[in-house]
Amino acid sequence: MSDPILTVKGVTRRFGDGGDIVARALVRLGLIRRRPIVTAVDNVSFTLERGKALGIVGESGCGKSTLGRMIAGLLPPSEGEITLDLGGKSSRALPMQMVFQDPFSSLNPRKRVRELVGEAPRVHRVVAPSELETYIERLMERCGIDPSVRDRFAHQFSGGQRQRIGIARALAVEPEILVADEAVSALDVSVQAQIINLFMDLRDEFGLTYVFISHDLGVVEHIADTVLVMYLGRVVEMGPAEDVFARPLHPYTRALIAGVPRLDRRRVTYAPIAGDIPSPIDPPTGCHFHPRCPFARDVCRVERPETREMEGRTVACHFAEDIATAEEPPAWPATPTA
Amino acid sequence: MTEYIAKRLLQALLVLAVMTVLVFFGVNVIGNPVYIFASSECDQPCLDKIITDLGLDRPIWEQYWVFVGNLLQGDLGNSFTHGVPAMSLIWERLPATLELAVCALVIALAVGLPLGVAAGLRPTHWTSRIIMGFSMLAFSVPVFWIGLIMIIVFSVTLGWMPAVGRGDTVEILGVDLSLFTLDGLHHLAMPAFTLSLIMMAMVIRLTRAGMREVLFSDYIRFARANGIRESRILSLHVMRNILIPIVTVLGMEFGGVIAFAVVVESIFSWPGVGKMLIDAIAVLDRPLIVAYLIFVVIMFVALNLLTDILYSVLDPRVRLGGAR
Amino acid sequence: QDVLTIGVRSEAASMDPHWTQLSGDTQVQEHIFERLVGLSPTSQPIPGLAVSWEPIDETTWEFKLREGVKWHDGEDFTADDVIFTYDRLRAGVSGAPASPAFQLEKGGKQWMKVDDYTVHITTDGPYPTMAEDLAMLPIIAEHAASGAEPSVDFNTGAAAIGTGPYMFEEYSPGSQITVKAFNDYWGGEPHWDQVVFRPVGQDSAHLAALLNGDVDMIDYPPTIDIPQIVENPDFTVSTIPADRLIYIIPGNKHVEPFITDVDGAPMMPNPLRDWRVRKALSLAINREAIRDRIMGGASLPAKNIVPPGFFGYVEELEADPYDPEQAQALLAEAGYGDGFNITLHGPNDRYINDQRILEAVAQMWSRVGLPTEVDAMPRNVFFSRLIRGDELSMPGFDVPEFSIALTGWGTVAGEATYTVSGTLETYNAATGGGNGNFGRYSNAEVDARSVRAKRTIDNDERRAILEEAITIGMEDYAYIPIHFQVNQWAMKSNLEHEPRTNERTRAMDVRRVD
Amino acid sequence: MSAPVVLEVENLNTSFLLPSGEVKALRDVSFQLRRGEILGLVGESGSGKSITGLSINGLLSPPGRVMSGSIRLHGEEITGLPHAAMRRLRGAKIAMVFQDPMMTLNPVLRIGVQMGDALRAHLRISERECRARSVAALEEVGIPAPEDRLNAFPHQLSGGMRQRVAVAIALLHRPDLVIMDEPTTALDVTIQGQILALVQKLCRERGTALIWITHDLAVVAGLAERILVMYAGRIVEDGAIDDVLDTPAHPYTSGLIDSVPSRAQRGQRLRQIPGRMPALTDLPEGCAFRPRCGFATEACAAPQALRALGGLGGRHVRCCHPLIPVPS
Amino acid sequence: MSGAMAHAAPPPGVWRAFLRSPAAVAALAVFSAFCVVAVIGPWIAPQNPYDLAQVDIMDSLLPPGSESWTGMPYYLGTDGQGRDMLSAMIYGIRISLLVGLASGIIALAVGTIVGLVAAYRGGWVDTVLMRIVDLQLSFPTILVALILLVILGRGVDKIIFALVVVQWAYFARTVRGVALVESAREYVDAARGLRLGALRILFGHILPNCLPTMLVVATMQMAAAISLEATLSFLGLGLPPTRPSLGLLIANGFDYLQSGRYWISVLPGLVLLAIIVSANVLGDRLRDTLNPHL
Ligand SMILES: Nc1ncnc2c1ncn2[C@@H]1O[C@H](COP(=O)(O)OP(=O)(O)OP(=O)(O)O)[C@@H](O)[C@H]1O
Ligand SMILES: Nc1ncnc2c1ncn2[C@@H]1O[C@H](COP(=O)(O)OP(=O)(O)OP(=O)(O)O)[C@@H](O)[C@H]1O
Ligand SMILES: [Mg+2]
Ligand SMILES: [Mg+2]
Ligand code: NI
Repeated sequence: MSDPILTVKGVTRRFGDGGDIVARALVRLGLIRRRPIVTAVDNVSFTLERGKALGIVGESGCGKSTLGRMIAGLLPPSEGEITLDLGGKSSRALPMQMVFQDPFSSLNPRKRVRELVGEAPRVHRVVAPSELETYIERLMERCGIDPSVRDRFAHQFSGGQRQRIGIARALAVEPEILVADEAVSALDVSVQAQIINLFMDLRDEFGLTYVFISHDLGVVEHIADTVLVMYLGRVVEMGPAEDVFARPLHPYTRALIAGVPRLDRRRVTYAPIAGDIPSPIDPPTGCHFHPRCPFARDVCRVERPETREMEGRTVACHFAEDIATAEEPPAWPATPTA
Repeated sequence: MTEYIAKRLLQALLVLAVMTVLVFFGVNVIGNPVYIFASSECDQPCLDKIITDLGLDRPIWEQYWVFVGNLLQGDLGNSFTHGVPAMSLIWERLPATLELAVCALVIALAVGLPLGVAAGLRPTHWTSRIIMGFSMLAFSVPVFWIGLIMIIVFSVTLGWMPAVGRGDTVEILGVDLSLFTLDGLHHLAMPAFTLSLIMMAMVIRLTRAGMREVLFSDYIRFARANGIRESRILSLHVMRNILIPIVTVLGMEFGGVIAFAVVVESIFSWPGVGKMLIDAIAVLDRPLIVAYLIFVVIMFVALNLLTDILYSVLDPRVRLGGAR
Repeated sequence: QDVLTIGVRSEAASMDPHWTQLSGDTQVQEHIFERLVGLSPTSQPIPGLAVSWEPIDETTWEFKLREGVKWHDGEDFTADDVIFTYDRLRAGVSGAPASPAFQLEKGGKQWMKVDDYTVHITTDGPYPTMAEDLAMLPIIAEHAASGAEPSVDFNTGAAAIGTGPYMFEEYSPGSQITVKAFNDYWGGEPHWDQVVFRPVGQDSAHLAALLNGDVDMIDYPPTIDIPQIVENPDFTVSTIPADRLIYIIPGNKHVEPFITDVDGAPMMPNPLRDWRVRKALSLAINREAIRDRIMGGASLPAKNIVPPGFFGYVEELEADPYDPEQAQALLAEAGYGDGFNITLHGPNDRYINDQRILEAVAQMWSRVGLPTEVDAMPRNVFFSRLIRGDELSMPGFDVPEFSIALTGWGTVAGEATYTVSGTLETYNAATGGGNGNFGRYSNAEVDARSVRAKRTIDNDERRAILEEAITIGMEDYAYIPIHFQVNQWAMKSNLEHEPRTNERTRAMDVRRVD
Repeated sequence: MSAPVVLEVENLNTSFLLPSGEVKALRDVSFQLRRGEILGLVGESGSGKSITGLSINGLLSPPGRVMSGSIRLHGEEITGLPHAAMRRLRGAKIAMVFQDPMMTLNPVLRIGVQMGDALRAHLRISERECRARSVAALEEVGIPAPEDRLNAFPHQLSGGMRQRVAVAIALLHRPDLVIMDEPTTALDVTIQGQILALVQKLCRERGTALIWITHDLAVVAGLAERILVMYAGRIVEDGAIDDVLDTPAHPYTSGLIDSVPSRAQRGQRLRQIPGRMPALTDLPEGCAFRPRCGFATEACAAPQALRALGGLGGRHVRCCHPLIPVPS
Repeated sequence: MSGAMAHAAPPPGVWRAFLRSPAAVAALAVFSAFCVVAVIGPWIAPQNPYDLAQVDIMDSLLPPGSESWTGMPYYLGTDGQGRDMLSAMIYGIRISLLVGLASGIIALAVGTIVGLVAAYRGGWVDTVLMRIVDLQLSFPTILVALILLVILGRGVDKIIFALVVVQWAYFARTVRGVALVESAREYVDAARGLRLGALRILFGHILPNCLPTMLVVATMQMAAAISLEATLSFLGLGLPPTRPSLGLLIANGFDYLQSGRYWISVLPGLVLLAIIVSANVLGDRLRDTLNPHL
């Protein structure tokens, strides 16, 4: 029954390699220090099945977007490979498309909706030129935009409508996989709901596969079949969404889920995770999370926890078993403020 | 930082190399200086002798190699006209130009900033429109025209201002400056003002645009929400932010100002490097032209570097090297 | 302290009198350095550092030097200094773009010290214009200048020791040059304690500097503003015809690129080779209009090559009248009744109102049916192209580029021999004949007389030969003279100035009249 | 019975006078705030939340203007106060924190300078005293090594730290009222938790009244005691947090709550409110929510008044057919 | 679902938006008047100032309102060569506009391509191109003009070329700056994700968004070109003296100012001013109108 469409194997992405000739010469001469290298994504592997939705969560700067962009083919990985298995339907021009976070800057302000949506199918001859107009109309209708507005500019639309245009643009080249990078973060709750519904409708209709990136756990929980939790470029936990949200194995996941405000949590006394997110330029040794982890022991400081299979998911923690069995988590070390 | 500076210098060297080639061949194309210097009675053998003396009879690329060889030994050659090392002429006349340009800069800032702030605070008021109109005029009216009109009005008709020259100078730290004598200032006023107009227009525009942007930013709103006095907000919180683009643009344009000083200097007979360049071009004094241009390139590079450094001082978010 | 401030158009570039011969340089140097032979205001030879000279045989001139002359540093002037000057020039002043050394080559001059105050100069053959030549050679001090670096040491003042009425004081390039009185001058105490030369470039600023009192006197006041200055009681103007002739050189090549027929194709044969066409061009020019409308009245319409009062001036040659009808008739007679197109070249920053004259001439020629375009350019471009412009040119076979161009010739020495030789003789790189003959005009009758003049010492005989040569050449329209410039100076009305034909502005000629 | 009233807003109307016409950003906004109370102000983007905050603070920039209504601080009218008087209130009595921590601090001034300016806006104190107080304030918001931070520029701090500094500056003069305009929207979940904890603690300890502006219902749920829902410049519902979230009376509130993804409906379509908020320039007559409302009737075209629903702390709704019974 | 339709007003006519500013309308009127004069100049000018046979030095320096000896009126007087000032100015407008527009447009095109390529490609391409720009910017205008004058000769086309050579670098620098900002926006990523070609992205997507800035710079540079041409003419490096542009008229007329013949310099000066100011107002307004957000 397994039908993987996307396989990501050991993908790593670094930014700021050695620099050009001059820089390297200067380094060699000892005149400057080597440029800091950021490992934005560190050895990430997973497979994604056709028609499923993968949710990627994590804090700012943990490499979600970088991973998403590599999957979408906008950024070459430094190491590892990303393979697509399109089965028999490989005729499609662009099997991978992306929906961007910012509905304002991701639409060219000087193009009309018709061009925004229709340019790529015209260039790639997805449809015959004569059918282009109807094709665009159909797409727009499908994404909930009145086709009569196809001659307007993006700025004449609300955020939600723009996001729909962005989605229509992505769908216009008939992709198989849609990478949505924070695609609903910039939207109001009520509009967000509309877009989430649209995503789900489209999945049912076209059998799309999603990679859904968000820092909003509620949204990911709602839409994703599998979640992948990242921390400073590494996968700390990955597994079926229900399981992960119900019983997180990694202390970070656990903290994350515990800290999420929810409608049914009233008048909470917040006792949040301690400390700031460390800098990716100079990440902590061993387990990246150890400075903020209540379970941290000496080994966490020195040894990098390998990802391992556990209860049908992967987790990267030396003490995942303990945490899984610990009924009541130990009190978070009080923040200096709490 | 080191890497950044090293790179800039390396690139500057390349620019310099290309520049010298262009100038060398370009000046050669314009004509032969001997024909300008030689008296009409100097016949063909006499001309040929001078040409040989100056080394102008050799193929141009050969002359270029000789020049490069000398350059590597730090010798830019002697001026044809003056017979003294070209570089010493430039050093001698540089203070006058720098003085002029710096004064122009100061005037541009002293007048432009307040005007720009006024225009930015009340963008639709009629005074702002007048200010913006003025800046547009200052930008587009030919500099030589303004200079000459000023001479006619202030020196000839009204007789308030000296028309030409530099006036008394005093030596300060081994440099002759007219900035510190009354007569010197008197002479400096008109050329400096003329030269400042373009920069002034730029400052006005940048300040106004900056005001529009910064005034509505969250941090100014936050400062207001904390009850900080409006005067303090304007003079520190707003001004610091506005100065950043102004400094960068002015820094980059300063080289251009020195280049524009050519026209102003020749109108007001200001004894600076610009006037020297005009004179040198008039007689095709190649060593002097080349030396001037080498100097200009170096100055441009230095200015750009300085601007970048200043930029990083004013705007703490910027780190050198990452900026570009 | 009696100070005279002079605003000059072109700045002196060097204090080394053997460096260039640009008039901007020489006029300042003349205050400091003297020559064996001086020049009167009309450029005629007068005693300078030499009190007398005469040919003692066909090939030897004897010069008696002035005794009791002191250098500015107090040393005595002797024949050794003269010989030192000769040696320096002979050896060549390294790096000098236009040293007067070529004056020595002419005639193969050899200088010899006879005693402390006598010098003999020998030549290869008879050499008539010895005095005029020596008026171009400033004498420098052996004790001060030996071993000095050319130009550099003069500009600092170390070697700028002369015998002239003023001593070097300060040279600050671009700004000003100052000289101060030398009270031991053999000619008596100078009028001024100090003289300041200020370069003031642009025309309007130039005049403005005088009007608002920045300077006491300026050279080349803008001709347009002369009437205004004359009317102003605070200022006065001094005037004298100059030695500089402004003229138009027609080209004599078989085909001239800038002379085209009505269809724009080059013409064969070149119409300018027909003297009737050249005469027509001359008759078509309204020289009075140019004088009155452009030169502010300050020009001397001419057909001569030296101004009145100069050796070689031909009384009978009068400027062509303005006669467009006759011009058209001549053109028709020569077969060019339909006209042809001309591009007239010329400088735009060299002579007084040069560009305006070009435009006016173009107008006048257009009106007689010869549509004329003007291409004026800065002198740095113009002279290179005028002298050696053609791409095909190689040393010895220089071909001027322009087909017809406006230029000027100054007879600095006050004597016509070298003007005839330079502008009328057939071009010959080897002998130096016709070095200013950019139209490549060639006429055997002129050539013969010119060569003869150069070896005739007897003044009357030489004068006769020169007048013949000039008359033949000018009646043949070897070139088309327009006018002699008129030199003008404007100054405060409490100054009196004795003007000079050779354009030099000298403090010696200015005195206060209170 | 309850704490004294700090802020009273009554029939506040704020407009933007544009050349193309008047934009009524706030219409008849009224509410009260007591000492130590935390009020959550929620609503869609453009509904007027920020304008409410700015109106209270007198920070509206032209062409915005308070047209009518009254704002009373401790019973004293502050609308129409002269500039100087208003300035003395700001920072001292009413403080405000803005959304983007990257933008609330001046990027080119050191933290110490900004804090010093804020301190000296209301106090005449020496440089040393100023520093000491700044350090204390930073310590209070849990910034490690506060001495060093005073010399830092904002960009050298993380987003969370910056927002904490902003909070510290706002609380420097122990104001009675703090308005926080979406202070955690741009922050990460864990950092948001830190700010929430901090604010919660400070308000409790000092009895500061707090208006927390957000579009995130969940945050309000965890923090506030009372909630105020805005739609198109109007308050459509207010009341105690539990009452409003559990039994919303206005269809809009209800729709908003349903739009939030929740565990219960994982993987299902969410209930969404169709359409979007109309532009303030062409509002429909009567209830502005009418075009999107599933319950709309003719009656909705009439002007709607804020109706009291009774209940603890007073509950109001602006709807002619609320979803819960109205006591007559 | 249909409730989610846009309420946005139909796109307002660019014209109507433009006409809303009285200053812009006035500027448009002035500018187009000059353009019309430039186009029909040869038919309305009383004299052909280029035909030297029609110009008479004997009529030089006549004040406005004089008559020639043939009885032809000189409404605005004559210049130092006896040219009818009115005709000379009409022809001068022609040349100045042509020079300003042509050099502005060509320099804009060249600079835009260079700037776009530099910004989009980055890396060494960027470095090399920008160093060329530096080189150009540190090269004195006068020297460039002089060299080109010698190589190319004189003429309107030559001066346009010279101005292009001098000015393209400014455009390149500006465009690069704007394009750098634009190419960091997500819509460029989106276009790349759609596998659109580099050229299409550069010219179809990035370029249109650089237009507003370019427009403003272009109007300013056009003004600068006209005034630069005047300056070059003033230095004797510009146009042939018998075919004067406005700038050349001003420069030539200057010599007559001190003797009170104001009309030769001041009248063309005022016209030049009017052209430049109206062009700038137009540019500013056009930028605002073209901005879809306003
Ligand atoms: N082009 C780049 N050059 C250098 N560093 C980069 C680049 N792009 C991303 N990074 C770095 O890589 C890390 C991961 O960035 P990424 O944008 O993937 O984070 P993210 O999880 O999407 O964060 P956010 O939630 O803020 O969008 C960050 O530390 C960032 O600074
Ligand atoms: N400068 C202005 N000019 C005209 N109208 C304005 C201006 N500022 C705000 N408005 C109007 O006021 C209304 C309310 O704006 P406000 O900023 O209070 O919304 P908000 O609820 O804070 O939204 P968000 O959640 O996006 O911050 C907006 O719909 C807008 O139309
Ligand atoms: Mg991201
Ligand atoms: Mg808001
Ligand atoms: Ni209703």
